[in-house]
Amino acid sequence: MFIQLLFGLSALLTVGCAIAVAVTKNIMHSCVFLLGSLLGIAGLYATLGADFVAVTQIMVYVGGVVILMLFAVMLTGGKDFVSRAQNLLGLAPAMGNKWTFSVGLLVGLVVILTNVKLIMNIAKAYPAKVIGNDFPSTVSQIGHLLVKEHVLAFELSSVLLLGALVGAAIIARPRKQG
Amino acid sequence: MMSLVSYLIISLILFIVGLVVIIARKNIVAILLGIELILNAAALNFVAYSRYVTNNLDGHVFSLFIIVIAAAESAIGLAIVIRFFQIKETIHIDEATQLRN
Amino acid sequence: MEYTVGNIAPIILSPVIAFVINAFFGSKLPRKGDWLATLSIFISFIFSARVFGDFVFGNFATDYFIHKTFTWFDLSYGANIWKVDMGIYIDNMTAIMLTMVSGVAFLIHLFSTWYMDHDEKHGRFFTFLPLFTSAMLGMVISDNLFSLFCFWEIMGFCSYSLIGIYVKKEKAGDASLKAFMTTRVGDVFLLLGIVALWMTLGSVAYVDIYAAIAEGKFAGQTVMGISLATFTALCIFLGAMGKSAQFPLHVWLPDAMMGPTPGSALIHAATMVTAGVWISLRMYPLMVLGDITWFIAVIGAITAFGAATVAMVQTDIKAVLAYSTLSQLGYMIIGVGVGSYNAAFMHVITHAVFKACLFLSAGSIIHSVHEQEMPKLGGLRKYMPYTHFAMMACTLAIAGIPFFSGFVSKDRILGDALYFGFMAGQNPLLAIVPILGFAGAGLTAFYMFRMMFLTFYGENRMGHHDSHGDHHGHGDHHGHEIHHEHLDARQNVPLLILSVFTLGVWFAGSLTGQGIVKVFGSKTEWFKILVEAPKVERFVNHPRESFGSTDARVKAELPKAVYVHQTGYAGPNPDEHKIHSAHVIGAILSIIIAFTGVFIAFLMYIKKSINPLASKFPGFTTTLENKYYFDNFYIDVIIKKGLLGLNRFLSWFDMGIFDRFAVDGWAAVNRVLFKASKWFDNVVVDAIGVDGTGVAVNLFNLVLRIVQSGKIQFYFIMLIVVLASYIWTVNI
Amino acid sequence: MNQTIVSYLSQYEFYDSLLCLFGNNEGLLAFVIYLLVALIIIGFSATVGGLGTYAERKISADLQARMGPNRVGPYGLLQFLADGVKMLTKEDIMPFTADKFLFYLAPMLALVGVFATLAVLPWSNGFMMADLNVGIFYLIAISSLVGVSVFLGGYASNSKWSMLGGMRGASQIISYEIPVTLSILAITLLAGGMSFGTILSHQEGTIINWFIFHNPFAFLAFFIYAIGALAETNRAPFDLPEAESELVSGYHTEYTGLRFGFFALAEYIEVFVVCGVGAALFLGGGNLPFNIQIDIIPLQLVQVVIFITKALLLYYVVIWVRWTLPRLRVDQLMSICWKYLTPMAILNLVGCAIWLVVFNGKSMADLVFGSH
Repeated sequence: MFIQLLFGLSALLTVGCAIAVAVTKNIMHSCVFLLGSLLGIAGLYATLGADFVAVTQIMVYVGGVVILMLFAVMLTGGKDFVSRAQNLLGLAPAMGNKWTFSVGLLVGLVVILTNVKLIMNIAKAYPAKVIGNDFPSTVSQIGHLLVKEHVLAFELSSVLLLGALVGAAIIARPRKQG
Repeated sequence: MMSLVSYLIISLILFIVGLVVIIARKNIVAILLGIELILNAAALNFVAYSRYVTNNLDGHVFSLFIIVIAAAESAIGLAIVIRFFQIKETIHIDEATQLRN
Repeated sequence: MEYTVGNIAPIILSPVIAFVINAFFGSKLPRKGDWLATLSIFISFIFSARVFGDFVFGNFATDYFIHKTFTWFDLSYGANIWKVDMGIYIDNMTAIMLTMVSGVAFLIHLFSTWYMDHDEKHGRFFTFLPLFTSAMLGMVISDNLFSLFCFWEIMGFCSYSLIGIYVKKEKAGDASLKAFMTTRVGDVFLLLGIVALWMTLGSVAYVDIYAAIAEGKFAGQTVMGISLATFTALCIFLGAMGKSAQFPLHVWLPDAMMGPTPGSALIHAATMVTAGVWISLRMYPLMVLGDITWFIAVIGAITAFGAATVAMVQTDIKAVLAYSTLSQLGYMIIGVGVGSYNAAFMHVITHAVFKACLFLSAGSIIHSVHEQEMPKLGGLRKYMPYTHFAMMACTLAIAGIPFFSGFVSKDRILGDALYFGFMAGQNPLLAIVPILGFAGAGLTAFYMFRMMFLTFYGENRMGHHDSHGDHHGHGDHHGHEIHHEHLDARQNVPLLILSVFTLGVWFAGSLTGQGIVKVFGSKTEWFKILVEAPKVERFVNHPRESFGSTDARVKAELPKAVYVHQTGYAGPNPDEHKIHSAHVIGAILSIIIAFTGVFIAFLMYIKKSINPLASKFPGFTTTLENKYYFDNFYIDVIIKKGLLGLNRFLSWFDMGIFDRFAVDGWAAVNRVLFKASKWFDNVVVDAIGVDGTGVAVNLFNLVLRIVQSGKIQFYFIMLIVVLASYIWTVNI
Repeated sequence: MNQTIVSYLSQYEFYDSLLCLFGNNEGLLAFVIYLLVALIIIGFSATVGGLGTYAERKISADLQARMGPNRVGPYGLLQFLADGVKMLTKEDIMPFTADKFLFYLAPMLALVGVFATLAVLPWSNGFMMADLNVGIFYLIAISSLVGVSVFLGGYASNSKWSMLGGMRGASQIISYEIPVTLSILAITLLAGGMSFGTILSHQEGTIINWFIFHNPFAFLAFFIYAIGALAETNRAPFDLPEAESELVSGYHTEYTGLRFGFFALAEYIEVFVVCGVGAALFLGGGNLPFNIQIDIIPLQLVQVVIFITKALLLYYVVIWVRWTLPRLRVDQLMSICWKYLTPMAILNLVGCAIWLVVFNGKSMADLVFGSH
């Protein structure tokens, strides 16, 4: 029962906050709703028995990415900009207008149509099966996977993180003017 | 209530919302938010498949790598945004049409 | 008996820890951390000595070994086994070598704390010295070629850093670069050999290679047209040539003397250069299988003799020692080549001891009188009695005077070479190996005693070179009044300890100590019992042990080492009787030759009844002084002539052939084509093509302007739409 | 399977009678138990947080040779209640230009982040709300909500002081998370698991089995953790986000009444939580300093008392440090974290790993007194 409840609440939080990210006018609020959505996804991970992934999700996104986003919004002013460049749909404000949203929804509709087909096929291929509520600890298994089968990807991701660290520091550092 | 398809539908909704955000918003930071949503939709799919289909933990490992890549991407992306803001004094995506200057 | 990580790792790790601490915090420690480096080496010595005691006094069977592995990383996926194992391989040879390396290194560290005192590079020197030692120890204890190669490269890097430690001296920088580049040539081949082995055998552990040899896995395998065994053996030996400075890759070693003298003692005399000999010994079964032992012997003989001739005319005391190192390495390589397995290894050990001592003595002289040109020295015997004593003992050893260690090992190598060259039924041209070997032995005695006589005997020629004495900082002595030895324990104790070990009894003695040790033909020499060429059959299907598993074999159940009457000769066509007679002849010959060399040196430099060589054969001497023009050859011929000549040829080809025929001919053809195209242009292209294209581009542009807007979101939309339509159509 | 308070209680007989009382509806009973325990813990924590303010004032008064609060109740003990009533009755002011949504959200987020950590705090071997497999990791992760709330509070107030305080707070919390996590990782390595149950069970027995005495690296890790935890909870000498002399009151300058109370309560409870975690990770948690095997309920209560005692002792040290050391500058704060604590924590982690390999997982005490 708890898991069903957790699933329902998490799904609601995820979807609701995600939609709020899309529709809210304030970019700062968008960031905070993104935080809610990501927490909801962590909850969904928990219902899938992925305890380690769930906590990593909270750790990385809440502790890192969202705060980074908030900083970026603040450093770039967070106010609305109007483009000086011509667009097909004319001048669009930074947070979009009804035209941009209509285009977005149209494309979204295309993707939905595509995916509905895929999901229906998947539902046929993997009919709903009952899976018990036993959640064995995944931590040690993930540890073994990371240093055995996926060791190359593991090492590469460490190189990637180092590269991102150095790259971000170099790109964002203040340069001499003139 | 809980089955593979329900997770797929949630993930699809997340994906669509991310897509709409990416297409409809003109603020680069907002677009990065949309990218995070899409990445998370993919990661959720991996974990769901790993529980309901493959019965091993490779999907978890993949979603961990997705989290790593998302972190790296947002770090680099936001660095670029800040740099872009320093140069153009705006973060409107339609201003970013040239590869130089 | 228990070999765990806990009691093996300190051998390698304690110097590494000292390196790390000194590298980061050395400048903040008292005395720049030299005590830490010395202490760390002492710790490894203690642990090595424990292995030594286990193996040597444990009297295990000669072929007893400990091989423990752990998986470093495992990338196996499904049926593809791709696993990298690391581990330790300890047999008698390893035990002896570990103790020698750590012991000599400890004494050298101790000496260096005196020598490098107040030197500006004190800290950096004591950072790299322990790292270097640990790499050498790691190389010795490695169980496979891959980790051996890793340690090998660390050593290369350390020697690069130590040669060029005085970064402000241009010559030091050049010398370090030269050493690095020259050894790199060999290392590339070594890596090639290792990779070839890995590709074909799937493993590079010694035991696997031995087992593969025994099982005949090499048969029929070829690499680039030559058999795999020959190819890999040759590649590995080329690597060994680079590290052990064999002809023609020897040019770096004499220049490597730019570093501080104790560094040279450790790196370029006692330990690192023996790495090449070590790998040749370890891979000896492969060398035999690949049938390149004759090549090894010839290379060794050329090096041994050539370097000895050059050493005769050098005036710098360190240069003489450098060339003598080259020459002695040549003897070791001869030993490997002719199959004198345990004598070659014994020469590694004896040479390490006396050469370290020689270099330390030279360092002692240089540091005390600030002069290293022999013509400007002389009569130092009175002032530096301890140094004189140590250096004389080592000179006697290296010259091959009986009762000293050098005689024991070199004589055995030469005896085996004699058998190999004349009696083993080899190609008669290979007789050059013993001939050059014996000639080199005589020259060795000559030039070493020349060095002794010029340095320690005769009148003091320091004269008025007081400019050297002053930057020592003491105002109370002048150049022509050489100060006596300061009698610092850190200076003299290492010298005396090392000189004690130049006595032959330590190496030729018996372990059980029955009566007075017999030096000549002793039946129970411990080296002969403990070291022999690996018997490859023993390694087939040998079980693997991992760290943590207890040793299945109990000490008491192990077979004891039993002395079987063996000659120590592992080369082709052994005939015990003939080998024995060859040894007797070799011993007599080498004694005669050695004493002749000493006598000639005595006549030349003490009695002065014979003129030195220089006056008689000026051309020959100049050749020697220029080291056979090897450096000039590499620079002038290969780089200048070769590359420039190639340039000139290419330029001629470009101007003469390519320009005349291709370019001009093409122009002529073009002229014809031009006329045709002019007509075509006017009629077809201009009317239809150009104007038509303009119209088409205009039309196309209308579309492209919309599509190529630079708006990333528009691209994204198109991407999504295309992907979606793809998915919709392919019917997944 | 995760151990929880329900699964702990279910091994006793009275659980079955309780189950009968709820008509054999296990889910309902579990819900009730969780609710009760959560209420108890939150009530207790809130009391500790409130008493924290009292203790802070009393101890600071003691250190400065003053009397401190002494009017309300015996020894002024009820001062915190009076303060609470005052906060409740004050006017809730919102700045005119504030971002209303975020202004409301921030204090809640702080309180949620702190209360969520209480779910895994190990009060004793058995009395844990939930002994997650990823317990300590979860605690670190969820407590970073506080960082977000500090930043949002600073941003939403639309005031320069709040903004500076919020930025300082966020960057400080993110930065100090690294050494803290690394030093906790060293302990995780020693225990071989991230759940508090595993960590505590490794520290059973005498005092020498506590992880702080396991090896020199763990000993050092405790101090890295302590310093980092001080900075993460914005306590002096790292209280830059609310530095009174520069920023008035930092990120909660504009907050009044209950919302300010939320921030203050969150801070004091978080201090208690990090002290509790420090006690559990390094000082044996609820384990007595001598060898008793405990598995009955009264002794579990003894363990709870011991755990709280240890945590409060650390709490006292935190307050003591606050009134002893002067505040750092921003650049000093960052250089301490990145140049000293982080490299030390990394070396510690590597050192712990090497220790485990070389000594086969034995602690110093095992090496000295022989393993058992």
